[in-house]
Amino acid sequence: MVLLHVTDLNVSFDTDDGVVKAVRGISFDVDRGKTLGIVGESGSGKSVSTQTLAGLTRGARVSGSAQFDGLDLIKASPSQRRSVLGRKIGMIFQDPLTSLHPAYRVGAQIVETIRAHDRSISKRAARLRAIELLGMVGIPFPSERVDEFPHQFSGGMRQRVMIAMAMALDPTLLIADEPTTALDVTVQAQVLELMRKVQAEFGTAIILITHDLGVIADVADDVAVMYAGTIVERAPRDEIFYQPHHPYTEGLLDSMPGRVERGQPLRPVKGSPPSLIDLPPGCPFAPRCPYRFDRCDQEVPVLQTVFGDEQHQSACFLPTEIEERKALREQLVEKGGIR
Amino acid sequence: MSSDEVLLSASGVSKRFNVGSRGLLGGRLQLSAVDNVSLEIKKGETLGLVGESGCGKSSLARCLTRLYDVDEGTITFDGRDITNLGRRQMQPLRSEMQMIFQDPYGSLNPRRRVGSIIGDALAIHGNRGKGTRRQQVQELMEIVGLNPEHYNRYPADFSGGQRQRIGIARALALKPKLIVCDEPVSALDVSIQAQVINLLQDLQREFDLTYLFISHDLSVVQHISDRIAVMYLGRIVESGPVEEVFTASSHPYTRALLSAKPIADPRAAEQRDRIVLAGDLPSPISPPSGCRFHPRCPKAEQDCVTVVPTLEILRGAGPDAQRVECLHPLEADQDLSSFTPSIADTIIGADAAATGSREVAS
Amino acid sequence: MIRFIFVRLITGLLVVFLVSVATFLMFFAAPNDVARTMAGKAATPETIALINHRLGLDQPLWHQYGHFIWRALHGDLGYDYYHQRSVVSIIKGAAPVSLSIAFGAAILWMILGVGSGIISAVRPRSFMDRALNVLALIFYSMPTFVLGSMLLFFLYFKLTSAGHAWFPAAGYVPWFGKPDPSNPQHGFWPWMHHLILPWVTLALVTAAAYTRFTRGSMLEVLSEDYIRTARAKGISERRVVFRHALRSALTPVVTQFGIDLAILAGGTVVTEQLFGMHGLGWNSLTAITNQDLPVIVGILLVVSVFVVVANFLVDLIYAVLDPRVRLY
Amino acid sequence: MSATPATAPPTAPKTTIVARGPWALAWRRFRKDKVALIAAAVMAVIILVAIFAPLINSALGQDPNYQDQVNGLDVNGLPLGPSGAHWLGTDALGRDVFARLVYGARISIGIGILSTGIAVAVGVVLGLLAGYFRGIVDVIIARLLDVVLALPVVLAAVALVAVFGQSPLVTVLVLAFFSWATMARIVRGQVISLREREFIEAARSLGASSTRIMFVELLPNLVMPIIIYFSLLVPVNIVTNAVLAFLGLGIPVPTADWGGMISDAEAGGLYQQAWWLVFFPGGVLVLTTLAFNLLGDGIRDALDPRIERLLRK
Amino acid sequence: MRTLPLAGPRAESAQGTGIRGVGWLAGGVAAALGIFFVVSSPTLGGVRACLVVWLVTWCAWAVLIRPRVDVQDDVIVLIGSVRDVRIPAARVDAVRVRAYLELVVGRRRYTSAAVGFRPSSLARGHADLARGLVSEGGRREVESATAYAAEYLRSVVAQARERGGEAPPITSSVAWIPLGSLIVLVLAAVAAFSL
Repeated sequence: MVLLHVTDLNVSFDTDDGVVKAVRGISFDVDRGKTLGIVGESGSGKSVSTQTLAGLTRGARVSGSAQFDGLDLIKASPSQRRSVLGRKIGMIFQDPLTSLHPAYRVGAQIVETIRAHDRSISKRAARLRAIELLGMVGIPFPSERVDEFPHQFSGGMRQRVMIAMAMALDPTLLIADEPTTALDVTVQAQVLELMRKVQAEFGTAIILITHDLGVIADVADDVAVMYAGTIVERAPRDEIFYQPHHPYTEGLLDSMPGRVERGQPLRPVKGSPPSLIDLPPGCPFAPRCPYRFDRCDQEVPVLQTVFGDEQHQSACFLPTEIEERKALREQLVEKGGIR
Repeated sequence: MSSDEVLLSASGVSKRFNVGSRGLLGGRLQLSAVDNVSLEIKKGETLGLVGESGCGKSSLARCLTRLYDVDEGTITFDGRDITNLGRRQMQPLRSEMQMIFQDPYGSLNPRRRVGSIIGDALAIHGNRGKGTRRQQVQELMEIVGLNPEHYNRYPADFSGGQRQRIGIARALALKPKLIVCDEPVSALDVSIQAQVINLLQDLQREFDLTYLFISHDLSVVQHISDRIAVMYLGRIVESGPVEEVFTASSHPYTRALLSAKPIADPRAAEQRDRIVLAGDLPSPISPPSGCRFHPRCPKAEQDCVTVVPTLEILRGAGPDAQRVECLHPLEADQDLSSFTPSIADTIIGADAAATGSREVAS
Repeated sequence: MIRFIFVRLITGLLVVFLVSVATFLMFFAAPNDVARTMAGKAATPETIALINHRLGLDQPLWHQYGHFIWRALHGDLGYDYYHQRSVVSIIKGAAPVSLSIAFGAAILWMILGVGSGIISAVRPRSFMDRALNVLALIFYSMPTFVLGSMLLFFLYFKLTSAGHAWFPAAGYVPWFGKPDPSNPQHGFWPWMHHLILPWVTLALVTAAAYTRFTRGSMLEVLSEDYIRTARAKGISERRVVFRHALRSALTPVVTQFGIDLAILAGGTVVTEQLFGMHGLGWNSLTAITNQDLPVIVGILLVVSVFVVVANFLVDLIYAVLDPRVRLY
Repeated sequence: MSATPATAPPTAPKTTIVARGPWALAWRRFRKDKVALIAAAVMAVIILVAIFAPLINSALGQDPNYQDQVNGLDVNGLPLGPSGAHWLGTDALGRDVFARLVYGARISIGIGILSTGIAVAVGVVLGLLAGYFRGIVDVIIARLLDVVLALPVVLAAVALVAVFGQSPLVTVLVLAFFSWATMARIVRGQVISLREREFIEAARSLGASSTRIMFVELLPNLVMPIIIYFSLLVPVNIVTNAVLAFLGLGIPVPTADWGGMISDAEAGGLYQQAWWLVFFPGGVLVLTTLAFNLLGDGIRDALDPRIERLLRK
Repeated sequence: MRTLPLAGPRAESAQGTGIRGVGWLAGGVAAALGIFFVVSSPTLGGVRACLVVWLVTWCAWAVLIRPRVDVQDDVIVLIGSVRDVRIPAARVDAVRVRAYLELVVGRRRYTSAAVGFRPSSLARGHADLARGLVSEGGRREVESATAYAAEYLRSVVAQARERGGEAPPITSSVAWIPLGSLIVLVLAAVAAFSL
């Protein structure tokens, strides 16, 4: 069951140096109760696309459509979008230290979310609901800590408060924009485990945006890999890690330190991401792609089904049969082309 | 690859930062950033220093290079005791130990040209190499993979990866013996990270460099280091060759750290036993008594609360021995998640016995 | 709570003590010859000595300061040199003038300044934002005495000569207290009527600074992460701006307001001079030019008390504005 | 390992944006700001007039201090309105208003720029020392700043002028006395934040001395705030100078000064008959201050486009 | 055996240099003025003036400089103007710092004005620096010594409770030095003015 259906989303900004095309026509679906991991490096447009869905990007030119529960988020009026945000869609952000209002008590901020959408709930009832939520996300002694200020919580605890606030009205979709990047490894594990527990208990669909492939492997069901403003590959988690089709996904996995014995040098993706103002013709990854051939420079590749599995799509002209693709991979490794 | 000759050794190094007034608590308020740390770095080796934020690894690095004054302990570099050298005596040594920094945008002066930034060391210590300063700088830019024609550009025109290369070129200018890399790749994307790590390894081979590599990313440290030291709240809790520490870690914190690290391999991630540590890093202003890890340690016992453990040799000898600072170190095959703490006041314990102590934390 | 107030009270008193010592030293001990200026050009040494003796300037310094403090504690700040009027009476006469100018203008400039600051921050680069910005810059560049002269010229002179005297000339009309025989008018409306022009003059110039100040502070806060979180919670934009952004943006504005109010309450020299209102500013100007020491010291003491009280009020406003600041 | 150079250096991507230093970027943004350009033009004209004041006056045959009682005043001794002979009319003593304005420009702007110059120099040095060395130096300077900034500027200026007498030098020093504190506080704030940045620590690790760090690393980063606040402090000093003149404590009487001209016009309500005696000096004063302020804003937006960044976020 | 951090050499006051600075300045000026009065005219009047001014010095010292908080082996000592209160750490239920320090013991609250945030710094969120926000290397520590003081007191209380054992009762004693000096000053002043 598809909860969110995004088709051809485009987002661009006017700057002094020209028009920055941050998102160039991406389409993806999010199923109910499932987690879609969006992975990409900085400047790939992963944050901009989800924040545009929630109408949080200012001064941008947006086109395309995003069907969510019968409402097109892109074309929705501000009041329509506001009725959905916080109630049906919960959001948590990267830096827990600055995402909570410093001058309001934690409980009051959760009560505000509840009463913003449902005036009928009394302040007392909303406060009890807030205490219940804080307990659910694992904050010790919630009935006392509900009246404390954000600065009395540590980084990990604040992220739990953000999750409690996002889950206040039992949304069907939770958008998490790099939720664990600012946290330490041990605290990161706690937050990821909490998100898994929340999904299991409430069946909330999650869009998880991160640059860390480890987090994707940990939590995501489906994965979308973004590069230079477009989705270059989309597939269930295991296929992305064990049978990648697009050279960029393959390059990302190769460059991970864990993939090579200690003495050997790593296998990086050479060059650096293109500028989003004047993109090279053809495939944006062509300049850095080890399999590059002439068609890559002329035509812009489009997402197409590969390996015979319509769940697995890739925007690349390389052969779509598994054996041929694997053969090309072997040649590349022998030639040491990846060096 | 690394000879057995020790380039830098520190014994019992401590660093405290003063906080608060003499009128406040009798001037006794202190932040113990580094507490009684001893380690050795062999010539040509890469020692990895890993730990979460706030564990004191950056402070230790700045103590070893004498950017900070040291409160206790001694540091010897290349056979000389540099613990209490004044700024003048340290000057010649500065060219022999250099630092590379984390933030590509913060470590380069935005208002100066790249060429003059890289040439700083030559300007300060006098140009000892052949050719004019400009030629040497352009040669350095070539070595680290930058286009020499960009000599007169400003840092704003370069990407994150290129800026780190400028930082490396600056550190390389006087061919130092030791380079301390403070989280050099943490701010970079994975694909660019790999390029910089390869560059660092090639430079190490070519110029016979010794690295102290600091990071909170275990997989990067595992790849690049020969030996590794794990820090928690200002102390080294475990150290030793990378193979032994990663496969047979014996300190509960190292074991938990290894298990918490997300691996980009779904099947492997599912098989390993997940140990999720409860609680947060305690504030360094007043570290817990006894073993500093006892409030979060799954196998904490009564003596952990009172006795302060010291770094003891577990296996092997000399610099390459595996050392651990724990009264009840784990055996290789023991599974940490099977333990439950036997003392009441650990955070895990505190949940069960909902004593009033929580109120204290308000 | 009493403990906090007690400590602040003592601190305030000590500050006023320091100011009294500083002003006393600066004027009495400083080498200037009041007697000579008073005695005029053709003064003989004898007359100067007589004046010094009568004013007690020949006493040992401690004696002068001892008496000064002793009498000040009894509400007597000495007498001005030229007309023998008691300093306290001068201040009693002048303070209400300065206070009414300052507080009236304060209300006006806070409404104008903070209001326009918010409007132009909420809709950046809109027409309203540009218009308010230009207006703010013009008034910011307008010295009070130029604006005052223009207002007086057009609103007073031209209008009255054209037949309808909407605005009075100058002079201060007391609101209450015993009517001054030489000045028949008193009561609320005449008081306000005479104060409109000085209020507008002072308020426009200061409001301009507050518009730019509030706009900058609001823009800063509106770009914070927690504002984005508020919007992601589905709260109305109006509520995001007024309950979330404004609360954080007002903190620096309140600090500045406390300082400005205290200094202005101590006398706005230019405005009082222009509109012929003998407030603390006007009196301190004449006192300084004639080196009338007791008056200067008296006024400076009163101003320092205003500043201490203003700082204390600002702290209370913090406590009201921001729940984190609990004084109890 | 072979001694070949490091990995074949991947070709550095050709940066599509042409290479530009921060100054070139700032000039490009400044050129697009039309309002700031107009302000710069107006200011340039005014400064030129101030410099060549004697030339202009002699060319027009007017002397700012020549009291032409005969045809400078009308039949019953009142000043003349603007006319062919006197473009902007004459003042109570029959002197030509236009000539006095032209000459007054030299005084007002001269004092404004000179006092700001002194203030900026002192402020930057003290701010740099306080911010960099912290400790006792910082505590003393910081407390000094608090005191100076808490003083009521006009009253204290009046007191200082009354004590030290009226002369252009005293006025400049008094104006500098108050504006150096503003500059020092801003520079100190910048230095305290810059000092924590990593490129300063890198300089220390290279063995750079304190003086080198202050002048090679910190000063280039301070040039921007110095320029911005110089152009914002000049108008403040011009106005304060005019206020002193207005209160009769500015430059001694005969020399022409805008503030003095307005104060003369105020005397005895003369301005009610001779409106031009207030209107022109006041107008020119406001125009100059506005030009400086607009220019200051323009420079700040060009050099530090934080506002743009905030708006776009 | 509790690792008590060693005393540090350099320090700044918890309430920032504002309040305490005024105390030192006013106290110093008043004391000097008193001596100056006596020296410049050793008459009865001079002595009287000096005694009055020294009362101001005493006030500045007793209210702003003397009060502080000290920790002596698990006992928190609130040193006040004229009274010292010794509270065994184990008895403390809550440590709260707002405009001043508050130790909650059961229903009673013991306060000390020596440790506290100024309202302006509270509004700017300096209280954030205590928990979880400490930057490594202690670079930001100077900004909020008060936040650290609170954190340190909390840990002293936590470790005291951890050791358990019977906690001695709370005692409060009169501090004779300040009170004594006040009485002497007042008596001398009364004597001087009555002669």
